[in-house]
Formats: sequence, C-alpha cells, structure tokens
Amino acid sequence: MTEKLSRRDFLKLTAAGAGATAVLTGCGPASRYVVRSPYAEMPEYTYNGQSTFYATTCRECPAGCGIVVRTHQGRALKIEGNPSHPVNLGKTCSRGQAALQGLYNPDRVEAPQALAAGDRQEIDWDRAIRVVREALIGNRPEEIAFLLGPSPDHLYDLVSEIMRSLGGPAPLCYGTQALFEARATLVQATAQVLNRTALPFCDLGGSDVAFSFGANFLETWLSPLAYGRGFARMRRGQVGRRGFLVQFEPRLSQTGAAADEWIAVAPGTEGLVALALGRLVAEARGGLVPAAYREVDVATAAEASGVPEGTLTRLAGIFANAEHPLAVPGGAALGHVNGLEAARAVLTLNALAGNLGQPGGVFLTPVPNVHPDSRRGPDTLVEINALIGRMRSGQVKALFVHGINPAFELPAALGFTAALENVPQIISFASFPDETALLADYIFPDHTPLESWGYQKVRTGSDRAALSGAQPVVVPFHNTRATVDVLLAAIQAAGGDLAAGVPYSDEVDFLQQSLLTLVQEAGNIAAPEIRTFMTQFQQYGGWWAAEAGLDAPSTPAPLERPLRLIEPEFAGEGEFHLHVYPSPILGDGAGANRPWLQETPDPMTTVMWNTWVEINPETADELGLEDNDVVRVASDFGAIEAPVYRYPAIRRDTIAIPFGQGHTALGRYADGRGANPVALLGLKLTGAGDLAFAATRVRLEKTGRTSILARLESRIGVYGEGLE
Amino acid sequence: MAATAKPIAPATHEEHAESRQHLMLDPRPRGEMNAMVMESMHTTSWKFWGIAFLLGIVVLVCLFLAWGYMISEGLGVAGVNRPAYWGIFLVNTVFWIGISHAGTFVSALLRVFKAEFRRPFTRAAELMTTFGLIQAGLSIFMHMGRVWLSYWLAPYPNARGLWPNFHSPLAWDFLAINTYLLASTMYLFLPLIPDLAMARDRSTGWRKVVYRVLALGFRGTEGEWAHLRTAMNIFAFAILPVMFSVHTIVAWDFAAASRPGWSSTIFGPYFVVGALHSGVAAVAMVLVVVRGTMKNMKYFIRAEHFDAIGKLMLVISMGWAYFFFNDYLVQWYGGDHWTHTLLAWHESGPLAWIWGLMLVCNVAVPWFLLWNRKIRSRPGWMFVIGLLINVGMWCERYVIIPISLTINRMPFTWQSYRPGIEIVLGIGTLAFFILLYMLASRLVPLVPVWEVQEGQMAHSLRKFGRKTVVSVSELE
Amino acid sequence: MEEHKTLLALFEDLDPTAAAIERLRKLGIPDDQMNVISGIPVTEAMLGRPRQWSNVPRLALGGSLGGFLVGAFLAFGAPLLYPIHVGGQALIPIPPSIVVLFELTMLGMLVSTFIGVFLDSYFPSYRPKEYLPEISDGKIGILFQCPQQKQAQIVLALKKLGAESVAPAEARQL
Amino acid sequence: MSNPLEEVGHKWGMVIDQDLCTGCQACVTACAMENNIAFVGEQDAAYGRSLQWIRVERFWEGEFPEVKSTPFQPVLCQQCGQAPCEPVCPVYASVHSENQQINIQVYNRCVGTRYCANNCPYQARVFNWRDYREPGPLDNALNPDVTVRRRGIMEKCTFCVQRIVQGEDTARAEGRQMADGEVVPACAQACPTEAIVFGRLDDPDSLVSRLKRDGRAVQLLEELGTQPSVTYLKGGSSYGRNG
Repeated sequence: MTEKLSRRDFLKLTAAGAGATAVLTGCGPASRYVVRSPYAEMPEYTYNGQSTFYATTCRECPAGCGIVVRTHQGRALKIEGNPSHPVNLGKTCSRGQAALQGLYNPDRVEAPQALAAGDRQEIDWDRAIRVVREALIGNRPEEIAFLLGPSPDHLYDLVSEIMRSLGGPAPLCYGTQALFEARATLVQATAQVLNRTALPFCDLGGSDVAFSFGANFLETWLSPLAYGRGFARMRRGQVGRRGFLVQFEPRLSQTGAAADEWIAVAPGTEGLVALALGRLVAEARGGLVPAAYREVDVATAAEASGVPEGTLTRLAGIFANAEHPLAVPGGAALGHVNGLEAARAVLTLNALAGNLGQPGGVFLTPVPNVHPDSRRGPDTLVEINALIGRMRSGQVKALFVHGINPAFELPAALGFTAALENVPQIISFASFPDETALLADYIFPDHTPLESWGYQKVRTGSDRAALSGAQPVVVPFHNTRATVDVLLAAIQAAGGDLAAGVPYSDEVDFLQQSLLTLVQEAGNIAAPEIRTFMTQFQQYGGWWAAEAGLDAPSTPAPLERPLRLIEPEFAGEGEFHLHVYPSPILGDGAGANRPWLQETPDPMTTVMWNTWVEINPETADELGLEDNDVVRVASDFGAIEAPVYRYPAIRRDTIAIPFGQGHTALGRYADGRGANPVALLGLKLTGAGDLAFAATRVRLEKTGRTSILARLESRIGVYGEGLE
Repeated sequence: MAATAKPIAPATHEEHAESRQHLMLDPRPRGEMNAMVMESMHTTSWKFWGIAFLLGIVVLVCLFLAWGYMISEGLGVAGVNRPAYWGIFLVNTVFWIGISHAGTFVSALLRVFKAEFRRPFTRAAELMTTFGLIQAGLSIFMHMGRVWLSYWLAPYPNARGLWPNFHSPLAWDFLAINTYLLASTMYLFLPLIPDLAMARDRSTGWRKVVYRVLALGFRGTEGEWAHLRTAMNIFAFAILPVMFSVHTIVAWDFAAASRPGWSSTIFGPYFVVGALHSGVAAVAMVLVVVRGTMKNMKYFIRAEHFDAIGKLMLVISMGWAYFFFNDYLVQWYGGDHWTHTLLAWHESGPLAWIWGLMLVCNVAVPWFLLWNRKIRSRPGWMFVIGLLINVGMWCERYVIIPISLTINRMPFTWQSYRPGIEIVLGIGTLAFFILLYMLASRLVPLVPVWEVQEGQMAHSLRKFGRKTVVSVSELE
Repeated sequence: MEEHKTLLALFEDLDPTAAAIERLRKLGIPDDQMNVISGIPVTEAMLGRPRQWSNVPRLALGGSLGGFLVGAFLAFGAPLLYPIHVGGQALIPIPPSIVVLFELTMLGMLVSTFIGVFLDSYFPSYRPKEYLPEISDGKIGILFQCPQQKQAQIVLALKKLGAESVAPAEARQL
Repeated sequence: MSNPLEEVGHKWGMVIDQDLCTGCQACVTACAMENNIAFVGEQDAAYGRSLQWIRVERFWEGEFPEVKSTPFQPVLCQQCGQAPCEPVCPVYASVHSENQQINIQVYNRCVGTRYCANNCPYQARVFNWRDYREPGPLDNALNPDVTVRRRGIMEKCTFCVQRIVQGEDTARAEGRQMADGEVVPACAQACPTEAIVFGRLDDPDSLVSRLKRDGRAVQLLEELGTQPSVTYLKGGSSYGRNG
C-alpha cells in the first residue's frame, strides 16, 4: 500500500474527551494526508483511553443526517447524531445506529474480485483500474451505463461529469427506498402544484392538525428524523394546543400507530378522500367551493373509500377549524395508478388551507449550490425499464452498479436479472456480496460509508440549505478503494480528452473543487480559502446556511383547476390488495446484513429476523389461518411464502408484507432469511411513470406448514391466547 | 421380661395378632434377624447388577455428560427463558427436597411420638433423605448460570472481601439446606452405628474393613448406648424444626418474591405438607420395591406397615388439600387482576391438564382409594398410589414454577416455557437416586435390627376380660 | 496391690443379667468396675445400674450457643464489614437475621451433639477391645474386673445364675 | 469510611413521554450498540431470550376498524429506589449505587441464580443464556467502557452508568457543577422525538424534575411501592387537549 491508499486522509477533528458538544472544539488545520501506518503507531492525536469524535454523514438512507462517530484507538465504537446538523439535530434512528455493523461486517468484499462461473478470484487494484479504463474508453459512450443508488451525491455528481465528458447517457439513480417513498411521483406532483421540481417539506412541527395520506414519515419516508422532530413539536403543542394527527392508509403503519386517528381507507382511494375532505372543508368554511372541488361527490368518495360520510364530515370540521392544518402526501397513497393525482389532491388541500409557505404548512427546501448542473433524479421506473430494454437488446456493453442492488430491489417482473446476461461487462462497486454483485463480472469494493469521503445534498428535512459532509472515521478496514478514486485513476490512465474534462487528482481534490462554490456563501463555515473551509467542513460535518429559511412555493393558483381522479386499477387477479411497505428497521434491504437490525423488533409486529404476512384476524379466521401458518402469496407475477401474522389493524381486503428480507446473498445474516415481496409486484405505473407499487392483487394459499416467527411481544399477553 | 421375646401370639388369638402385625408380634431370635438382614445385603442377582449398570450408564450420560455439555454451552440448552427464568431445575430441587422430608418425618416425628410401626423402616426412609438431598443439591447447581462460582454463596469473605447477602432467601436456603443435609446425614449415621457393629461382627474381607472403620469401635457398652440414645433424642427433636425450616425457606423463595400467585403467607406450611405428601408416598414406593426385591424383607415390612403408611398418606393428602384450597380461595377472593389471570391460566391455559393432573393425583386418588384398608394393605396398589402422588406433587411444583412464571405484571413479556435438557438431567437425578439407593441397600443394613428387637421387647399381649389386646411398654 | 482380672460373662436374658449384677455387687465388685455390653439399648434402670453420665446435652447446649454466636456474626457483623444497601432495606434487617440465627443455632446444636457422641464414647477407636460377637446377636455381656483370688467363686456364682459363659476377656480386634 | 465520590452523589432519573414516542426502536438499537449487547439469533429471540435492555411495548384496543394500538411504552430497568431485585441476590450482584441512586448489576459477582429477574415486576432483566459472541470483526465496535458479559450472567439497563461516571469525573476535574442534559444515556441521546428525557431528580429545576411534575405523570406498577426512577407521561389522543 504505497500509492493511493497511503494518501488516505485522516483529519483530526476533535480530540476532546466526551460528548457531542466537543465536536466543535479543539480543531486546527491539520495536514490533509495522513500516511496509513501500522496500528502500533497511533496518530499523534490519539490518546490512550480517550476517544476521538468525527463528524460525517449517515448513508444508511438518503436523508443525509449528520452523525458523530466515537472512535477509540482507531476503531469506530458508536454513532451519535450531530447536534448541530440541521437535518437531525443530534438524533439518530436504528439504521444509523447499526451502521457500524456494516463497517465491521464479517461478510464484506475485502478486495477487488473477478467473478467467473461462480468463482470469485481476488485481483489487484492495478488490474481493476485497467478494467475500468477499458470499460470507459473501450466502448462507445452510449454503450456505457451507470446505475447508482440514492447516495452518495458526490459520486453521482462525478459520474454525471464523466458521462457528460464522454458524451454518454446520464447515470440512473434508483432504489426501493425512493420507490416506496413514491419520491418521483411526489416530485412531479410538486412540480405541477407548487411549481418546482423538488420534494416538498411539510412543517409538521408548526401545525396543529395534520392529515397524512399514506406518508409513513416516522419510519422511512424522506427524512424520518426531521419529521419525527416535527411530530414531537406538534405533539408538544407549539401553538398552544396538542397537535392532532390523522393517518389515512389501509394498513396501520407505525406512523399511524403514533397518530391520534387511523382511517382505514380502501387502497387507491386516498386521493378521493382528500378530494372529499377538500370539498367538505370548503363547505364548512362557507363561501364558494373552489373550482378544484366542484366536481367532487362526497357520497361517492365515502362509498369507494369505505370511510363513512359522518367520519369525513367530522374530520373536515377538525381540519377546517384548525389554525395550522396540514396535509401530507406520500407512501402507498401515491403508489397507485392515480398516485400522481392523489398527490396533487393532497397538496391542493394545503393550498385550500392556505398554508403554503406559512408556519405549519408546505415549504420547498433550497438546495446548496454544489454542481447545480447535475440534476439528480429521482428517476422513474420507466427510465429503469428503458435501461433494462437496452441491456436486453445488447446495447449496453458495460454496466457500472453502485449503491443499488437491482437484482434484489427491482420488481422481478422487470426481468433485470435476465437482462444482465446480455451485458458483456458488469462492474459492481458493492461493499458487500449482494445479489447483483454476485452476478457481476467484477466487484471493485467501495469503502463502506464510514470509511468514505463525500457529501450528500439535503433535499428535504432541514430548515435551511444544507450540504452534509462525509469523511472517513477509521482507516479502511479492508483492501477496498473509493469508487471515485477508482474512476479518477482509470480516467487519468486513459488520458486524453476524458482526463482533461475530469481534471481531479483524487476524491479529496474532487470534493474540494466541488465545494469551492460554497466558500463565499454565508453559512456555518467562515473560511477565506478552500483548505480551511474543508477542515471546518469536516469538523462541522457539512455546510449549511447561516440563517434558517425555506422557500415558500409560488403557486399557480392550484384551486382554479378542477381536480379529477382516475379509477384505481390493479395488476393481476386475486382477492387481496397487496400492501408492500419498507421495513422501518431494514429500510431498502441493505440493512439485512446487520445482525442488530435483524434483532431490532419491527415497531408494529415486534417480529425479528424474518418476513411475515399481515392479515386481518377476521379474514384469517375465515381462511383458517393461525399465527405462524406459512402461506403462499401468489400474484400473476410471482409467488412467495411467509408465515402469517394476524394483524389487528389492517383492512380485511388487504394483506401487507414488509420489504427488506428475502436475500439470497449479502452474507450470513441476510442470506436465506424471509421472502422478498417485490417478486409479487405487477408493473402498473403512476401518472409520473413510476411503479404503482400498491396496485397489485394477490391470492393466498395455505401450505399446511408452520414456522415460528421470532416476536418480542407475547402472544399470550397481548392477544390473550390461551387465556380465554 | 425377656430380652429375646418369645412368640406371644398363640394360635387362638391369631386374628388379634394379625390386626397388629406391624408390631411384629412374631419375634425371632436376634441372631436370626441379623442373619436375615445380612443375607439380604449379600444377595445380589445378575438382574441387580444389570440394572445397576444401566443406571450407571444413565447417570453418566444423562447427568454428568449432559450437565457438562450444559455448563460449556450455557443454560440456553435448557428451556428457561424470560419470564420463566426458573424451570424444571427448581421443580426438581423442590421435588427432591420434598422427597427428603420423608426420611426425617418418618424417623424423627414418629420417633418423637413413639409410633411403634416406624421401627423396621426408619433406615430405609432416612437413606431417602440423604440421597434425595443430594439430588436436590445437584438440581440447584444445575440451575445456576455460573455453577463454577457457586461457592460464593458460602458464608466467608470471598476474593472481594464480600460476604453473602443474608437478605436473600437464597442465602437462607444455602444455610438451611446445608444444615439439613449435615443433620440428616448425622441422624442417619447415629442409629446406624450399632447395626454397622453388627455387620462388622458378621463380615469378612473388605466388608469387614469397611464396617470396622464405620462402626468406630462400637461395642454396645452402657456408656455408648447412653450417649447414642441421648444424641438421638436431641436429634429427633431438633431435626424436626430444621426440616420444617428447610421447606419453609424453600417456600419463601417463592413467597417472598413479589409476584402474582407466589406472594402468599401460606406457602410455608403448604410446601411442608406438600413435601410430606410426596415424601411419604415415596417411602411407600421404596418399601414396596425393597420388600419385593430384597431377601427376607417380607418379614420386616408387612402389609400392616403399608396400611399404616396409607393412613398417613390419606391424612397428609387431606392436609395438602386443605392448604391448597386455603391458598386458592384467598387468591381467588382477594387477588388482584394479575392473580386472577394467573388462576385462569392455571385452570384453563394450555397446560391446564397439569393443574388437573395435580388435583387428581394429590387429592382424588388418595381420597378414593386410601380409605380402603384392603387397598392400603396391598403393596402393588400402594406403589401405584405412591407413584401417582409423586407425579401429582411434581405437577404441583411445575404449576407453581414455570407455569406461574409465564404470567407476570408485564403481559408484553408473557412466554410459555418449553423444557429442554432439563428433562434429561431430571432423568439423570432420578437414576442417580435409584443407583445410590441400590448400592446402599447392599452396603448398609436397611433394617435397624436393634430397633426392631427393642420394639419386639416392648410389645406384649394383655388380656382384658375375654379380649386380648396388644400392649406397648415404654422402655425408657 | 491385688492382681485383677477382666472377665466377660455372657447372658441370654435380662433377668439373669440383673440378678448377676446384683450378685457381683454383693461379691464385692463395685459398680465402676462393671460394664454391661449389649446389642440393644438396655437402660441402666432395667439392670439396676447407676445412671450413666453423658456430656452430650451440655455439648449440645454449648454448640447451640456457639452456633448462635456464629449466626449473630453473620447476621449482624458481616454486613458491617462490607456495608451494601439493597432494596431500601436496613443494613441489618431483623426478620432475615432471625432465620440466620435459627439455622446456625440448630446447626451448632446438631453438629456438637454428633461430636459429643464421639467425644463421650471415645469414637473412633480401633484398638483391640474385650468383646464377643454374640453380643450383637442379642446376648448381654457383663464385663467386670475381679481380684484373681475371687475368680473361681464369681464364675461359679454367675454360672449358677444362668451365665452362658464366664471367661477371661480377651482384648481382640473388633 | 468516607467515600470521596459521595460528595457528587446525584439522583438520576428519566421521564418518557408516551405521547411523543413513535415506537421507532432507535433507543433499542442505540442501547445495544452502546452497551455491547449481544444479538441472540432468530431461534433464541423467538423464545424470549433476546437481550435488549429496553423494549417498546404496545398493545391493541378494540376491533377493526376502530382498532388502535396503545401508546408505545418503552420499558427499561426502572432503577427502583426500593428495588425488589436487590435484596434477593445472595451474592450482592444486584445492589444500589449510592452515588447515582440507581440499581446496578455487578457482573463479576453474578452466579446466575436469576432470582432478581423473577422478582423484577417490570421484567427488565435479561440473562445470558449462552455465550453470544459476536464474530469478528464485528467485535471491533465493542465499547471499551462497558464489560462484555459471558454466559450465565444477568444484565440490565444501567442508565449508561459509564457515561454518568465520565460526566461526573469531567465536571469534577473542571471544578464545576454538571449542567442539565450534559449526561444522556444512549437511548435518550438517540430518541428522535426527545420522548426520553434524562437528568437529575435531585435538582428541582432540571428538565426531568419539571416533567415529572406534569399532570400526566405516572409510574409503572406504582402500587408496588418500588419507587421507580423512571416516570411515564401518559399518552393517548384527544383532539384539542391543551398541551
């Protein structure tokens, strides 16, 4: 390890003894590069018995929370929230806490590998870089494809620049996290209603009555910690009254459980309910019913959604009388063929409430001025499907995959895995031997996030523009290499126009060049030049604007256009709606190889280590299903088997399955555990071109087998089994 | 007054004599009785050794190997969990302590009250005390998470200068069980000395050496007898409160805990009666086996003895039922929500059959069968009844420990208990008990011959008008 | 000093034994030179012998006092050596102390009773002793010392009273 | 014998606002990562043997569609003032800490009788049924301030006593009083809604003390007289209730 790896940088951030408050102290401009040295020779800032804290960014989901990692003699010990970070203000979620088990996972890809016929052979990085160089310059630009995950943004920005320089297609960015958030659909709805292609920010904390239509914002949706904080402010009653939250969804989610009321609307009718509520609110307020709601028939909506008219009227009264009412669209409500319209209907409800840009209302988050030309996704299923089509027809000669595990995450019906066979060269940058990596020709493992540099643009959740910064907190544990460095090395080796167009010596250089635009902006960092700026960027864990401030939407009078909803359509035949939701603990499934996440109970079912099928107890009785009975769930597109969990709070026509398990790779803790519900999904699309993931119908069959689910709750104590 | 009692039951009075056969009114010369006892000790068949060998294998595998495996793996191989932190290990502990109560009860209490029918089988019962306590001790040690540190319970300042915590019922347990184990072993040994001397006088070879050492040089001088008698009197009176305290303290392990169903002031006597219930029943079982398998024992252990033990069992069963109902009624009447839930769990939970079996075996079986003298006098019946009572009492402990532990004040944590390696280890302790008893039966005179002879001296027939009755004299 | 000889007379039954003891006493053998050896506990009163002195009850009493003191140390002293407060209870709570006191008192009493038997009877002693195995078959023996010149007279008298044998006692390995 | 630490003795306590708890389990994972809690695998987890020191309870009320889960209730060791677990331990492994006024488990004294766990009305104690060793290199993340427990040992929430002691030491070394909120256990630190609040109950102005005086304050199984250091602020919905 003489060359690049010896140039890994370890900046001293703070050497103070304890507490996250120490992050902001004890820093001086240190040397940029620290030589990787034997363990016995501690860096000079490491004291025996004293911990060193580093600020970085959590990459377990794309929200961009700031974390502070406690390290001790070169080992990362504990992840805490970064108290000054505007997204999470010092808080963390389960997934963030368990990120260390990614870093120290026993099943990492420890060195670059070449895969052939099931055989994995270690190669050296020189060869790896040659392979990447050949793939970049040996193919025509349009034959190269980059498929990236939701983070990190600096990699996306660099790859965009490379592809622009090459003249190839922009990298695609996808992932089930974004899919189950209905991110693409929501962005498009925001563009239509609020006039900006961005994610809206709903100021839950400032509202006193909030109606959430399918948005599971306390679990995985957009920025759970920011919304959790907002929820707490709302509950504490910032406006003098304890906030009131109503959740509209067919299956009671964790967010619904924390809400004050749960309305079990029929799948696909959330938008209809929003429209009916809008009309009723407008009527309750008196005056003219806006054009948007003139065509709405409350009785039809009540009939279709299964929500009694009385309930709608009562809720509308609450909404109308609130000082700061708020409506939040998201999640499965948007995962229908009418999802885009539903999102517009919900956003319009905010316009009706007059809360756009008001406290307790809807805002837009300014994006920091870094690579503004790199207009990152979210891409839709249509675009992914197009890529798969190109792959299938042999138009893609080299596929680079980073940060996404499409063989696991994409609906099986898309045929991604089969299409891979027609791609001559697949290069995966996965840190773990996931399903896609094992199908690749090469794995050039990236560092895990805690060993990595980078930044993440905060798209929603903070109260100001913010760029969350990442830096390595420990020396890379294995013979891995930053993907950015690998790409840059390959480009430098290629030379020519490409090298001239991407003029960065290494990852840190790229970061510093990228951050140049922020040096002059008013923010938490006051530095005259980039090196001091960079030091403070690492110390603070990012850059954010000095003043809190979000953009108020400039709305093109959304109430003027009549709102209509198309009839929900469902893919396939079957007596049940399939409600797939991302596991609040395992997220997009990448968390399944963290044993502590596996053993953290699901908030609602308290199940650990497995997949289950939630079914209404009455329905289960009709089908003769008891807890732990293994059922076969079949759609027209696939089938899986999983044990039954009799879930009291789900509609009788719906079954729910969490997403995250069912890996066939990814190491000992994930492999062979549970089932993957994306195998069941049909390919209906929302108006925005993304997958209508909640619009599949399925059938249930008993298998006659049972399999005990590991649950923390007591079936006797909670459900009274055996006590009758 | 004759030292060697003459046959005093003439043929004409046979019917009277039969009615009091447990007083053994057909005395034989001491020498003959000695020879009978010696013969019974010396007689072994291939069956005996076969069974002993099998038991030895079972002890090795089910007790020592299984335990070693559990020690190296941790208690995870057993069925204990949250909230059933205590399982069959403690069920067995309480069970064996209960068994061990029989010996002391039969021997000491009946001695104190001069119940003459006790004489031939006190030794057989006392052996059960010692061997039962060994199993109880083993079961406690199995239960401990770090058994290799169990000596920290002993009252001495350990490596950290720390004494045990005498606030803890477990510390009391440690003192009480050790006191009881020591006391009952001493109490077994003292009356054994004359019999060991007897055996010494009639043995050769290695047995002679063993008995000579164990007999301590006893000849039977006036002084030796006087000291022995005094000591036995002191023991008979003093070991009774110790016995009661042991099982009461075991009961306090549960009663002192603030748990629904356990927190009961009646648990002390309830447990003591329960211990006697299983203990006396076990004595009956052992006597049936000893009588049936050992030579000459039909002379010493007679149907009338079973009759007398049967009555005792019936009375104890009633006592147990009384305490059970007392506990049940008060819990039912005044218990809180959790107690009521627990009672419902006992009666109609998935393991309600154990609760039902307990009542059938402990109450219905004795009450329906033991009132009948014919049944009481038949060893076969008594063995079955004794077995059922022991099953019932084991069920009682199972209901009190793992089944009750399922229910607590945090319903979110309720979880049923499913035994694991405990079953194997329980079989191991049972086999160990039987093996020890088998070996002891060939090494230790099972019948205290001198006590039998003393009793025969004291019994005589006396005529009241036309009726002849047995009269018992006090020799002291 | 006269020459004394140890004799062992063996009897089948209690009554002749009692008579023989009476006779011996009349023949000038004092009680402290006689001892009765039997296979069952024959009380002194049955044979008209003076009551045996036993230290066992005193030792038992002493032992229980010792046990009580040890118990008191454990209950009241040990906690002071390393004071640890638990469960909001007093450092030295009275009710549990009673349990400790009881158990150790009883332990002390029983152990000292047991040891008392050993001390009083000089157990264990494996020296050769005057003894006949018939005694454990129910015979009663009188072990006495008599002046050599009276031996014949005494033997005769005892035989007349029903002694099975009267012979010089040999100390033999038991 | 005077203990120099006694001068800084505090009474630590916790308030958990069930109205704010979202059941997200961040506390559960954070606690595990801070305190070197081992994972036990699916089979043992299914059998009530998982080792989490804190669990989030929820029950169900009503029938569909009027069904509702009860407010989430994180349950951890309540650090009782009169702890039922303490007196029953025969080897003083469960004792009361005079300096922090919490209940501490001394691992190296424990012999595994599990009496304390039986006697804990909150079922807050967990037992190491096996040696749940973390395979390398996962053990790199073990916290050197917290003992790794082997099989046969009882363990439970410590209020992150290692942080309390470190905080006290730091404050004393700097010759100052501890500020409110200076020391937080891992659960409270992670809690996204700040439903878990930690601090000194002996300081009437601390946030915990103020919250403890809230009208919604209850303690678990108050009737047992265990004097828990953890107070719950009752959750539950009613529209328009004054906050």
